[in-house]
Amino acid sequence: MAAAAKPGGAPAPKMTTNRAGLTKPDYRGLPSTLCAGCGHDSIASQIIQSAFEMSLKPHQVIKLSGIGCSSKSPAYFLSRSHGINVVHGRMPSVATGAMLANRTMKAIGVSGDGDTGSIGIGQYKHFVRRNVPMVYIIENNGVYGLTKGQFSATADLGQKLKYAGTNELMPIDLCLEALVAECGFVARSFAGDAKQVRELLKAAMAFNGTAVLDIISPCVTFNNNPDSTKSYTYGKEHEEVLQDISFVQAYEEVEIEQEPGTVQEVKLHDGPRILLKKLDRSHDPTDKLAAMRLLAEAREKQEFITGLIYINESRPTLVDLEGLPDTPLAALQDDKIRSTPEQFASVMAEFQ
Amino acid sequence: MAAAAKPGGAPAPKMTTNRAGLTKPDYRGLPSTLCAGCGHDSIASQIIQSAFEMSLKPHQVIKLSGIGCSSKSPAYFLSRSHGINVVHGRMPSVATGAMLANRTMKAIGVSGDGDTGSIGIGQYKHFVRRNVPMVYIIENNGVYGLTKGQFSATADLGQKLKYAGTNELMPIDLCLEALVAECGFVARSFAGDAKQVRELLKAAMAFNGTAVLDIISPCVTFNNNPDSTKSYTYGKEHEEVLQDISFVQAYEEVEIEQEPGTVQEVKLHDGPRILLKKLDRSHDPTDKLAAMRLLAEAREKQEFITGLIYINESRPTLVDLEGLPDTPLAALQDDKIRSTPEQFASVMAEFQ
Amino acid sequence: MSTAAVEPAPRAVTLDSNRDPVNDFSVVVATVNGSGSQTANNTLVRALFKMGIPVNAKNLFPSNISGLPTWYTIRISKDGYVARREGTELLVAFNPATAAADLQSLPRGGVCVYPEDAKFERSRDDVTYYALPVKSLIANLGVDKKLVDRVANMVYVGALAELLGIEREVIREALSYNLSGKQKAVDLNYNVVVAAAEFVRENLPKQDPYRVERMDKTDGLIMIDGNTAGALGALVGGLTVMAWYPITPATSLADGVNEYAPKLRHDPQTEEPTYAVVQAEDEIAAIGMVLGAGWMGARAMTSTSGPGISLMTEFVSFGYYAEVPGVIWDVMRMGPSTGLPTRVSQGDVLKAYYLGHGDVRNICLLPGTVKECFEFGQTAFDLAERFQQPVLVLSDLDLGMNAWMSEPFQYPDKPLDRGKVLNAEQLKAMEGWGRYKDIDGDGISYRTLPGNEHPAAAFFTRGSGHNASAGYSERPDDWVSNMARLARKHETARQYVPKPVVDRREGAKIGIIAFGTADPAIVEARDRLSTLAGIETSYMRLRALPLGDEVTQFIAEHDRVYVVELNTDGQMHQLLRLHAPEHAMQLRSIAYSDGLPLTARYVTEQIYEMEQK
Amino acid sequence: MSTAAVEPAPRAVTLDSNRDPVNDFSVVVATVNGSGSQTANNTLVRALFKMGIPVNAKNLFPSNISGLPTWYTIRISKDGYVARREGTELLVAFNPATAAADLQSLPRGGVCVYPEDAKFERSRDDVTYYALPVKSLIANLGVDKKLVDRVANMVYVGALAELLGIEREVIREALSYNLSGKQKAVDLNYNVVVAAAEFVRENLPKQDPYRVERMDKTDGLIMIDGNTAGALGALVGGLTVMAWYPITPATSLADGVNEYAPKLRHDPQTEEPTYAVVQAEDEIAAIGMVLGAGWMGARAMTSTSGPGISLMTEFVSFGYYAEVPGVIWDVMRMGPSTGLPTRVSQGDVLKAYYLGHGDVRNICLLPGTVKECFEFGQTAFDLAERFQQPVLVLSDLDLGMNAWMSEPFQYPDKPLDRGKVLNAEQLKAMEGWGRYKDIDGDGISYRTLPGNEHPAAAFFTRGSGHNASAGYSERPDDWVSNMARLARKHETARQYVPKPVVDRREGAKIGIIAFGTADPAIVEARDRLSTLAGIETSYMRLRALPLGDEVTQFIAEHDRVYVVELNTDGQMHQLLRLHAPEHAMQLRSIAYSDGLPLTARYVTEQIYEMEQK
Ligand SMILES: Cc1ncc(C[n+]2csc(CCOP(=O)(O)OP(=O)(O)O)c2C)c(N)n1
Ligand SMILES: Cc1ncc(C[n+]2csc(CCOP(=O)(O)OP(=O)(O)O)c2C)c(N)n1
Ligand code: SF4
Ligand code: SF4
Ligand SMILES: [Mg+2]
Ligand SMILES: [Mg+2]
Repeated sequence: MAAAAKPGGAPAPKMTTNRAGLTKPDYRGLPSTLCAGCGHDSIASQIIQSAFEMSLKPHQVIKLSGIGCSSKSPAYFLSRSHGINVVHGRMPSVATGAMLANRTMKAIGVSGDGDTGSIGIGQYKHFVRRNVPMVYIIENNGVYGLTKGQFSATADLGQKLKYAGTNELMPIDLCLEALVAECGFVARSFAGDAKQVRELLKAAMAFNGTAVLDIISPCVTFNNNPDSTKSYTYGKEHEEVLQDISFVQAYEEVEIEQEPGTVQEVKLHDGPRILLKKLDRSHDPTDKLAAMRLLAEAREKQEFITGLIYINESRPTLVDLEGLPDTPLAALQDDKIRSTPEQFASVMAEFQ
Repeated sequence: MAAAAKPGGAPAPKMTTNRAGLTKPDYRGLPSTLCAGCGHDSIASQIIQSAFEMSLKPHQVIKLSGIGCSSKSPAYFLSRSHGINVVHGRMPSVATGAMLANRTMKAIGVSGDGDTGSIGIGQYKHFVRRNVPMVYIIENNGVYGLTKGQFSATADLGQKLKYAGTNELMPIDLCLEALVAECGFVARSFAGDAKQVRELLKAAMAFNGTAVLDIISPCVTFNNNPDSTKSYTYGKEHEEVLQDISFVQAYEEVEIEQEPGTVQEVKLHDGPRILLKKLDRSHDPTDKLAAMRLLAEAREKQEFITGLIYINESRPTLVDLEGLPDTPLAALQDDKIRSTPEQFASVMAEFQ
Repeated sequence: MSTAAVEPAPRAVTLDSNRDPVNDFSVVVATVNGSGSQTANNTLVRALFKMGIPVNAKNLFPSNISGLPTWYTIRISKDGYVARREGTELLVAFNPATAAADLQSLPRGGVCVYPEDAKFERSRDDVTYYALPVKSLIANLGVDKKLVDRVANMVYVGALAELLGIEREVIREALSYNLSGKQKAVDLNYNVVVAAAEFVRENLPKQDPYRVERMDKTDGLIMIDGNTAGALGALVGGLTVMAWYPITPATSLADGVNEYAPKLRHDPQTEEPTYAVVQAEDEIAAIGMVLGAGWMGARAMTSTSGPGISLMTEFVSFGYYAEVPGVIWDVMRMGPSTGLPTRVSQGDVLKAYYLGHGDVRNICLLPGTVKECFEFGQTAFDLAERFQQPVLVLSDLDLGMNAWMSEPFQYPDKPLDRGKVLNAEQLKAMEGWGRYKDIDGDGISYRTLPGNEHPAAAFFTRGSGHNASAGYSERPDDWVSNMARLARKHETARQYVPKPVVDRREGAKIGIIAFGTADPAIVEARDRLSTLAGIETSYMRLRALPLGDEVTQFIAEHDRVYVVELNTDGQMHQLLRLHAPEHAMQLRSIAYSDGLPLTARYVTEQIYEMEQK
Repeated sequence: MSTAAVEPAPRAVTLDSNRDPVNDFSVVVATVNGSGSQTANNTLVRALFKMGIPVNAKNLFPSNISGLPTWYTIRISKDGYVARREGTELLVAFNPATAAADLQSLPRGGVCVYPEDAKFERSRDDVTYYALPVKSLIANLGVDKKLVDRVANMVYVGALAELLGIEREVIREALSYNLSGKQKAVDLNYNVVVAAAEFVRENLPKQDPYRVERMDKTDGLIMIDGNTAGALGALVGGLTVMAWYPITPATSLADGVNEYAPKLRHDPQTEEPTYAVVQAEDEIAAIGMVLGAGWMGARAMTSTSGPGISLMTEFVSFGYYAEVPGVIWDVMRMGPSTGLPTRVSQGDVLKAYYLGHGDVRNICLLPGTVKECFEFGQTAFDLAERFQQPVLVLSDLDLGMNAWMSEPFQYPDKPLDRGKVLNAEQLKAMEGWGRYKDIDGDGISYRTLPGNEHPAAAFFTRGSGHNASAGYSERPDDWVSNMARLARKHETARQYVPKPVVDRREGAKIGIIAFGTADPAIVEARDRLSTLAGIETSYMRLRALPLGDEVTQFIAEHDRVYVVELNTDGQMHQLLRLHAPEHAMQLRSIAYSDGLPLTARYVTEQIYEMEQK
């Protein structure tokens, strides 16, 4: 697992209020009703931490999800943000509509591997293709938790479960799917690797576009046998971290005191930076073909690679493509959204 | 465009009956009601030709499609085969059920880029993942023909159409999608390249598993401007043929009279072979990573590459995975599908 | 079109009104689709319209792109009737494939105009023929090869102009209108018209009685199709997010939005759009986007048809229970499943009202005219936001895709009704707010929108398992009280939705109830029943679901009430029986659906016959 | 469970029967889910069952995986009543979070068994308490740390055994049954049972009157849940392709198929499976697979719940019009959209009958007992193949997921009805075959299957636009005649589907109509109405849609007919009013849905009160 990085990333333990004037409890949610130890809860707590560190204004955040244990998570963080729990596998379309209606919101979408990989793969692909700005978190446990342990589409080939038997189909790799759909932020992480999850979350929150985080999130009830690639034990033992990641706020001054060439810096659109300290494996996350090869090879070899796989902020988002005004559509006053009598009269004349 | 190849492929003009004792007209369909010159009709005529050359028994063939001009095609070939025209984007699931019910059928599925790439991408991905044996033909024209010219998900970035305006989203590459979903037969072709379409069709018909043929099939009514990558003119001018392909029947004896190393031979499970004569570009269609790179690079560079992109017949099909008996499930006699009174009694006892 | 193919078996009694050969007959133009006859047909219709003569045209086209038979029928009616008529007096036989059959469908004394080289048997000797030398006329004009096909249809325009007496200058203006004033194209086409007209004048003496005369019955009117009208209504009514997936016959509604939004909805100051339109990947995504935008506080809408509303079923239940506004236009087409996408029907009424699993009853609007399409463009949003639920607008192919005469639409005098939305200050002022509380007793709760900066404004939206404060709940009592509130809300909606339009005739013992494009046939049938059979009827045209008390009362007032609709199972008849069970037996169903718009003859004969029993 | 949380407001009149403390009371076990109380509860129920005492248990569990309150109620009824009872006399308070509220729900004189260290106020002084030293008992037995939690629940099993007089040997056998005979586990658990029982015997003298006594009322019966029964029925009924997507409460039907197919459906000769089961990627894919297999000639089925049937809507219309067989089990759950997946409802009845856009009416089966779940497992296929259309089986969570006593199921004596399928020879023999011709006048056509080697066997299947020979057609007359045939087919189905079960009581002026799991409450309510209020009722339990003439007749025979169902809008009441409009006003709706199974008390009181008006 990645060692804790110095710059930027570490939570400031004595800080009581952030730049939004809020304390960490302001980012909490309701008590979780998930199983004790569920990976989804670890992720939720990192969302809380990241949102706090990013000084997000809760009323400027929306939380969206589909159906599943994972999709329940949004109730367990950011109670002061509006949330919506939609139908199974269709969160992406709801998020698309929401972001069109109010481009100023920061959207956090939470889904499961069943929700996104099985029923939802179509909406997922098209959402990514449209580059709707949202942090798209997949809490990936390889099973359907809420319906009690069937294989999802990300279950490994040959995996065995007491209830579901042996999985005989190749897993869908949701990072590769995102990449192929031109996603500009593709990362994989592990719920057991809190620091990496947190730094990636912050980077994703700062990213302008769809940011996909496929986080392996063990289901302690149905899929946590050590031989399962989605278990804590397996994850801890096999996680191959690509880079040591730190997110640096725009307002932070960080000296990179590293040997040249060992840290790759990725600048985001309005100031923040992602620092990637190279580890054993060398991977350039700005190289799409390299990212594709990395994922394809990892899949063949059943390697559990985590980190920032691909980043490219240049593609226009759906908001850009629609040429939306700065004022959210949902906030336009009535007179702005009904055309003027003159405009109307001139159109009416066309039909005379 | 590829030059006609000698071995195997050329239709024998004087042959009146094939090994099934049928003549070519036995493979015809109803007169087409598509627009004169529609690419889909060229493909249909190659299906007729291929089925004839492959000596398929029409009653052992099923034709399936979704909705669209492309999906009407099955009515225009093989009238002596059962066909089904289902709802939009959902042909793959119907084909899955059909093949489970009768594993002995040869399935030919026809779909459009809208039918498969837009509404149907989810079923497409999961169908390929399950490796259901079928020739899956996408008649790809970059538009919705039947609803009169909207962009589909395969329309090129920046493409302009009188009616639909400018397309601002990246195209979905249906070959890459198939490859990522572990498809064992991935090919791209061009309706204007009759010979290549035909040879690929025959190879696909001989292949055991899902064989995806993404055939660029110009829509002469809505998307045939020479600057459209889906037009005849563009296709003819830009087609980059990977290999000169010939399909060789199991019963044919062909001497490869080529310089060594210039022809790659791919053997299929029960005898037939695909001969790939190398052209300028060298590509090994048995190398998955190479195939992925080829497609990714072609996409970046907007190259129109055709030919056999990937082939690998080793993955078990859904029929294999289900361990189905040789007799089709649909043909099992009533006594075989209702369990014996003894079996039943012993189960009933469990509940006493 | 060929009678054999499309008409129901002839009735014993025929209650057709006598036709006047002046300003009271129909023309059918038979062509193949994709042959570009649209401009020709539109020009004819517009010219008649501009001569002040009431006119209505219907396009009967196949579900393919080119090469199959298409019939375009133009009804000219001095009395202003606009329903489809069975039987047309004039045939433009420009499709050799159907000419022989089309000829059979002419009445005695009918007229057949055809290209002289068309190969079909002129089998009728009770019909007047006019043969047009289409090819030579065009050749003589030296038209560019590429354009020949496109202008060939102008030959019948010229011929009809001459035969019927349509003024040439009006035709020129109509051409100019339809070709957006492109002078070169106008000239080219007009030259063909004139050449054809001259040819007829010189070579084909008039032998039939049919002709038109100027009137003033269309003064000040507009002509527009219902889908465009709906688009305009939505744009003026505050639409900001449109998500749609192409499907005939709903596509042109989205097209209308795309076409007119730049004119109507670019902020005059900033020139920025005040809307977004997305072509979704399918209907599930489209309704998802609509609900996402509606949840966020935008006026969002989608347009679709039967297969689309089917796919939206799950999301509609969600929207109904989570109480998220959104508007769905269902431009109804023929037949379930793949169906016949180019034929009209009213087959989704029952389905739309109950769309969703579990106990769901949706508000549905039932526009009957293009003007209502326009008005309901806004009304649908007002209702969706007031009642915080998906609202369906049930239009149909005939209303949506054909052009109709109408009074011009008025810029709305009503403000938008944005419903019960609390901003931060209002929330502060309100005590004990809870998202699903029924504070006003009308079943409608107050909602807050994302972005509301009040720290207590946020809530969690989810399907059906919640208490009055939007907390997750599986408690039976929470469920029961929420359902009771939703039922109250539905009762409130009964009062709120557009009321039926009623025309009572004195002494009428029988009533008719209908909706949507059944209307023109009923208007005409009532006149016929009255004049030809002495049967007086009252008429209630429904404009929305749920139904209100006035409907029950209308039924109660009459001995028998005929419910006329374009489907097979009598779907509205069923809803009416459920609404007024005490009068169930007074209700009689006339449900007929064959893909074509309803005719007055059918309605007249049905009612006449059923009255004999 | 806590009354406050779940009961409707108490009625003015209470028509509850008097309870006997022997063999006529209820126990509720309150735990948290995921705590492994299932084995304990099943053991109690089985032991009672094996003592010959009629018993029924219902699990009320939350929609999550672990840590939330769960109530397991066991009704012991010497009279054999199996409906849910409001109020339970004995409480096993093993969930500290709800113990205080649960305690409140006990009647005067009730009993509370709890772990001695549970922190909740013993606020009631009219209740008998028994405190169990759960931890020390288990500690004394030296149970492996890992297993402690799992066996802790056996403590209340032992305590209840002792307090109520459940025979220890029977408990041991029940344990062995539930633990599939794994001796070590059986011993471990049994030791805890015995230790707890001994502790009670020695330290907690019996102070309440409740106890059980051996009977012979369950001799020869089985206990099984409806989903497993349905799975067995399907497997014996010829299922060959199952495609499903997980959803509570339908998942266990697929589980049942997966579990029993290897035992029932491996060919004894070849040992090969004669079936295929696929977990689809969603419900649209599942129904697509079913229709694909059905089109090919296989008996195919899917299981789902409300959200799933919503998603299947488009495909169901397709199947209905293309006439492709397939079976859909809709195990109904509470609420539309996301809903409350672990609560029961009958909320999809109206929706299922009309599922699909356009004019669609589906055949629906309505099993009311586990035995019918088994039988309809085959009947559904017979009907689907005979009528060549999707058939829905509407079960529900209570029937599907809870275990019920039943006569053992019989190996079917009827052959499979494969419907009108022509093989090559039969096709040859038949003259003028056309896929959609109505040769027999019953609306049902003959079909051929793919693979049929006759050169004329092939046809093209498509949605609704076809003529009698399956050729593509947009002709109005083809449409009308096809619709007329489908209507005839539906009339034929009326006669074919399972008839209602009727119990007429002499002199009864009022009738009750219900279906599915409303049944047990009605059976009991009728007895109470008769004994306690002198109201005699006749009863018709519906078993299928469409409804037949016998239903009309039953309504006609009675002054008032109460339609009892578990939904809010009275969906079956609506269908009945439409079926018998001339008797619409005789029908009264008792529609109640709060997520819990119906009680006799509710039905009794409702009818009693409504009879006073
Ligand atoms: C349309 C529909 N189908 C099925 C379900 C049942 N269902 C609820 S959650 C779930 C799977 C969730 O799996 P996943 O997304 O992996 O989430 P997890 O519980 O594993 O976190 C399913 C199938 C549903 N709610 N809606
Ligand atoms: C559920 C549903 N939505 C929409 C439609 C309308 N529709 C018919 S064909 C089509 C698109 C077809 O495009 P494509 O698959 O590319 O086929 P093409 O006509 O271009 O060959 C659409 C959207 C439909 N039939 N069903
Ligand atoms: S079942 Fe699995 S995924 Fe669901 S809450 Fe429990 S541990 Fe988490
Ligand atoms: S519209 Fe396009 S795709 Fe459709 S038939 Fe015509 S040319 Fe072919
Ligand atoms: Mg999961
Ligand atoms: Mg296309």
